[in-house]
Amino acid sequence: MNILNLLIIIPVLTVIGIVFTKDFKGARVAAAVGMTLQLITAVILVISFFAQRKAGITGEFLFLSDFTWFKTLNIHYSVGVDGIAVWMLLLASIVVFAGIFASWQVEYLAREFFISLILLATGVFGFFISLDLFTMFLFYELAVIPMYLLIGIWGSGPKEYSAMKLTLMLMGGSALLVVGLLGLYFYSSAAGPVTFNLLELSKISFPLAMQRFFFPFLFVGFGILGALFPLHTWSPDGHSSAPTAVSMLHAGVLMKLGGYGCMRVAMFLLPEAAQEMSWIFLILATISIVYGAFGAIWQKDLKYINAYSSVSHCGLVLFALLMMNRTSMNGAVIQMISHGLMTALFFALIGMIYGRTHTRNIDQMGGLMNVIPFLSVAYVIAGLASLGLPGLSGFVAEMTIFIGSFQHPDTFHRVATIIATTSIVVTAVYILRVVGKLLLGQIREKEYLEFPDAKWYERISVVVLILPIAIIGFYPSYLSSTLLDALNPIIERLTAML
Amino acid sequence: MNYSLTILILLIPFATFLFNGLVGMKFKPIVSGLIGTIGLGVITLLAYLTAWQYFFVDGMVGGSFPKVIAMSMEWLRLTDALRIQIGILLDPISVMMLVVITTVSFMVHIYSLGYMKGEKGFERFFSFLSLFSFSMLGLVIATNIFQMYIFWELVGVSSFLLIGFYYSKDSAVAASKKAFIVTRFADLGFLIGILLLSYFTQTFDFKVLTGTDQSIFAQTAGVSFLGMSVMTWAALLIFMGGAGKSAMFPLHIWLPDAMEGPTPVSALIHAATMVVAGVFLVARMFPVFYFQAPDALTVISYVGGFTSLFAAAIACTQYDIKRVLAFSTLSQIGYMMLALGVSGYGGHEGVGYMASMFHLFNHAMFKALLFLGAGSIIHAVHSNVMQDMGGLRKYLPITHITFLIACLTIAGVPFLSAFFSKDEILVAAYEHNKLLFAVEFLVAGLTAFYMFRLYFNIFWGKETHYHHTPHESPKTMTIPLMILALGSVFAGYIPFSKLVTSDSMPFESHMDFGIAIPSVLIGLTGILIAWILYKKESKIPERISKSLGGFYQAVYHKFYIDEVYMFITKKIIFNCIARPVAWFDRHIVDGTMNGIGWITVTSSRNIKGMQSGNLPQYGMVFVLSAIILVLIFSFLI
Amino acid sequence: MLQGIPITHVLIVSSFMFFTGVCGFIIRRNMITILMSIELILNAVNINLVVFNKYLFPDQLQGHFFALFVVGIAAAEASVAIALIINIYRRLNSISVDKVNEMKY
Amino acid sequence: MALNVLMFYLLSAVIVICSVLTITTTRILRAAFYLLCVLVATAGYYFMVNYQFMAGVQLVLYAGGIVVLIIFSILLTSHISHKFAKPEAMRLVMGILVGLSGFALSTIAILKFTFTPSNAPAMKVDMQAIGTQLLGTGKNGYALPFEVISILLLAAMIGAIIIAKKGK
Repeated sequence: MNILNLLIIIPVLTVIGIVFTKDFKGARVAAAVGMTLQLITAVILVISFFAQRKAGITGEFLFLSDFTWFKTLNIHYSVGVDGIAVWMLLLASIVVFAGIFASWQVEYLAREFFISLILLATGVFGFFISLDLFTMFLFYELAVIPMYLLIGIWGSGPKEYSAMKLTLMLMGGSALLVVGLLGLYFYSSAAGPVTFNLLELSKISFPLAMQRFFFPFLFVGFGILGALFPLHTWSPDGHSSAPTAVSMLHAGVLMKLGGYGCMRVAMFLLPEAAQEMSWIFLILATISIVYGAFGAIWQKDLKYINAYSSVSHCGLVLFALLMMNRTSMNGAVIQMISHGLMTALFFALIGMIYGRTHTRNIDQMGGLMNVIPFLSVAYVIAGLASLGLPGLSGFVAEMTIFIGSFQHPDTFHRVATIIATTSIVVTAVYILRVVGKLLLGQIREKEYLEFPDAKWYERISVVVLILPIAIIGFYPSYLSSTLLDALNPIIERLTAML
Repeated sequence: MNYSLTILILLIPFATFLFNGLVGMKFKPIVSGLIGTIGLGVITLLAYLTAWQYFFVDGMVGGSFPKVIAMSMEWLRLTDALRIQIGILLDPISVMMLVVITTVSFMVHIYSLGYMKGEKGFERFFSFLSLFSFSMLGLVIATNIFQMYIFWELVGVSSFLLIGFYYSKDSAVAASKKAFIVTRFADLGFLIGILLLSYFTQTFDFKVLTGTDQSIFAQTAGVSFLGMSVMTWAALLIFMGGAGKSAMFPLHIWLPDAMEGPTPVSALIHAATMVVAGVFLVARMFPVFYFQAPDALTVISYVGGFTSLFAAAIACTQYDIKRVLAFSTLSQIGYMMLALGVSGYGGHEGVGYMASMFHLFNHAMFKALLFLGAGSIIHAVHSNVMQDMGGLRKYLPITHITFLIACLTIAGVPFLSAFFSKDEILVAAYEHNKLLFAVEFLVAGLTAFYMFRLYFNIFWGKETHYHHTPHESPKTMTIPLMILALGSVFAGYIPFSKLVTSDSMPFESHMDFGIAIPSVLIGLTGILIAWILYKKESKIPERISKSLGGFYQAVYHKFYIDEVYMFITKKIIFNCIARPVAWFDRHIVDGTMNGIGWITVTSSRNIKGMQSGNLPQYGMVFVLSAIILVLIFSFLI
Repeated sequence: MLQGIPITHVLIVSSFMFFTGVCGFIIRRNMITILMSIELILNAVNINLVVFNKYLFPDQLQGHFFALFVVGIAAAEASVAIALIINIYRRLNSISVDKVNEMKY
Repeated sequence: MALNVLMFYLLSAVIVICSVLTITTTRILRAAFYLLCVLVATAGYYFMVNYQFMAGVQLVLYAGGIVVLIIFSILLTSHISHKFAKPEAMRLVMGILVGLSGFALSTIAILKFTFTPSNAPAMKVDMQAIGTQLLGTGKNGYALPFEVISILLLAAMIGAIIIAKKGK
């Protein structure tokens, strides 16, 4: 039995299990058990993957398995992982695990909530393990649709509007993607039967005119998910309305699908066009970085601040990918992982704080450090990770990106890098502004004194997210070196024409 | 002989940080305090042993002190050439800094046991102190510029945490925020400098960068930007980082506000150790500056000179004793920067470099002593404004004596430590640039004046009526004062020119009495003026300040630099950038998206009128369309 | 009828009837009148079926049977339609189609 | 002019006039009456083509059944004296336009097409032939549609009863 199939089967079984539970308590226990198993499976996957690597198995993708499910169109259920995907899977399982515990107190339609949440997770896992682009796309859609329900039903604020906006914009991205994927599919006939298989597609060198035409579709299609300026506006509204676990999963993992897809599909399969057109998207990504950071300064809603910060950080991912050298792309992947963890942590904490204060407006809060020290300290840690403090993961990612990008021989790219570095100051400004207003200073309301500090499930959720942030921050070289190996094929293909 | 134990210098404070931070609250507060203090005691011992071994046991190799890599491990591989190492580099300045940091930090730890007693968050305080010690030690023993940057950031954050220690106080929160953001802004320059440097040289390593092989800079030849060579840019940007940490003009604004932190923190971080990180950085990179970017050195010397004059002037007008000391710190760091700026390389040419390090060493001792003394005073009278004090010499005898020693030292009274180092600095300045020499000469007088203004106002002057009779601080506080006082007196007799020099080769330095005597005289003049004005209560100071009018006001308000910054950040950055960006995002970008949605909705709303539910209408449309289709198909095609 | 009567004449009459029915369907608002218009339309179709059968395929009976079935269906349709009309009348006290637009959009 | 030709034009005239009157009269009961005339005239057509059974069905089911049903429903839902409001001008114009243009179009089509009457010997249409074919299962057998129609009628009957049933 291929361990990758387990990653799909466990969530599906969990969903079935939840259907048979009686009330919200049963549902959350079932979800927690399922996702714990999922986390364990993911850890085992990572360990066995690198054990195989160490044993000298050098295939680009391991744990391959293949099964045709639509013969006429040559669509397969084809799975396999490389050194990037295993880490993304681990990230996803950590975030989902933490997300379940962060939404421990959902009581309204809890079963349906957990079912949707886990379906969403299934889509994410399926996306990362798929090698067949059609199946990958299918899983991607599977992730988007529960999102609509989750925000629309369990959200807060203008939830219908936000859910609609988010879903429509992501669907718009999907529409572009379909065009791009079909382009790949039909042009693959140059080398045998038409196929969606990533590995086979990667052996084909597509004609340049075709690449030029389809690259923007694919890149923008995934870029919308990765919050590429100016198509990022779903992010603030969507995140602020979404329930905690959904924000976590969405910002933490789903936005990474965008960056991952840009790299794995758009740039990997259409390398010449990527080289040729990178400058346009590089400008947009640079704007995202600075613009997102400045946008965050002025916001008052905690989730808005974090959403804009995500725009900035995810812009950094795309920025680094477009620099197209090993170091910067390595940094991009580390940034995906790091941002996934810390933004999930942020949203988890915001959800927990919101659950106590019932407001997210930072002007109305203050002095929370005195009453809920655990959550506040965790918030400070998340903030420090976000502004790139050494010893936490954000620093590793940012520095790898900046140094990698600055190695680019072209002056334009280096100037863009310098512009991007300014974000570290702006980030510091908005993070400290939030920390100062929210946690420090005097307590605003008397009732705040009554707040209980973190419950056990909240602690689990927070600790599970902080640990990897600190581990990456302290000991990045293992992650970094495995990623460097895994990036080789992509880099080779990208630079083959130069 | 190896230095494998030096690794403990990093590990112990980190361990105590984790212990106090994670489980410290489970024990009695004093446990955390003792653990932190003992840990620091151990590494102080280690630092002294290392220094002893480095300077006196292993000694020189081939006529100069070698750069010893005691330990090095790869932390992160960025490219094949650029790898971030975490390691321990021992050379004269890093060993000297080890001694300075551990000494002051140890004293501050002991002092804090008494000063912070009973404060909420005692264990947090000690855990932050450990974090700071860890970061600062990591900074000085960095083997490469990137490791330095890593610890540089950590130092910044521990400073932020410690300034904001009283987090319920809004002013403390604001000050910590300001400190962090200003230094962060400076660090941006540092980072870009590192990027430039590493791009052209393909190395982070200090040993390579400051080594004799200049071929690594071959790439930079002829590359220039806006009329300055790329190395000048890199050097200036790196100096910008240093200027931020060392609070050089115009990035000095955070330091006076940073006095919101607990006084031991001010002593440790904002007087003795962290703020000299910038000086240390320039010293560390000195060969790069000297050979590749001499223009940058000139800039450094002028910035240092200006800051020292500027800060000394402000110090004369302030009433908050900690702020006076803060401005005095600025002024003294300006001295050190200037000394580096005017220094040459090698032998007697490098006297400025040597003097700067020498002054750094002495300054750490006497400024820590001043701050701790101030802490002791504040502890006694629960205020840090000069007007609330007076005649304290009777109540606080030990504090009085040690404070007086520190004041005398900083004023440059002969045979106390600062006399020697200041003299060297003046010599270096005199040889290099007469204008800067004149400035420094003036500043020497101002320094003596404002220090004794402080001294007389606190310990002499009119007897203020106190609510509680002030009493001398406990032993945990006075013992560090006494030890530091000894340091202030005798540190000057360390033969620095034999140990810490620009090219690690010893040279003979000697007193230049032509400069020493006038500088002592101007110092004494300053003291004398302060004596006349402040020994007894008098109206003269008030009249003088009145007669100076607008100028006095400008100085008192620190030349309105803070206001300018507030204007820039609040008005320009917040209102003119962030706000429009937020608006733009919500209304233009998002508006476009919503507009697309609106168009869809509106058009569908208009179309839905056709779906009227009116059967005859449907029938009509159906038949009409059928007729039209028949027409088209049978007659047109 | 066969002698002397061209098929076109019959067809013209039936198509006139058909379009009269369509016209009535469009201009009338009373549901019963609309139902009557539909009967006209069906009847016109029936005439066509029968006439085509008789003129063009006299050896078969397909048109005849189709006409027969159409009558059957018309009867069924009429009965259901009238039931609906009566029900609507009960609820809305009107049988004007303009009033019956609850289900639009 | 042969009598049957005269008869045909007479019936045609009745159909044309009465169908127009059906949709133009303002009194609904009169409309039903005119409809009845149209249907009876149609039955006359069927007699003329020697399809007596068809004609009988037309008279019984259409003229007898449906029109009576319609008259019942008229009596149930309207007053005898009720007059229709004049249709809106726009609708009137559009209706007439559609009707006329459709009629013109189909007339043109009818006139342009050359029908070739079959010379095959006419089939004898007696009750036996109809019955055999209606219930036959082989070629020319209509048993299946017959059964389907019967089910449809049954369903319509039940449906009509349920729909028209008062309340619950």
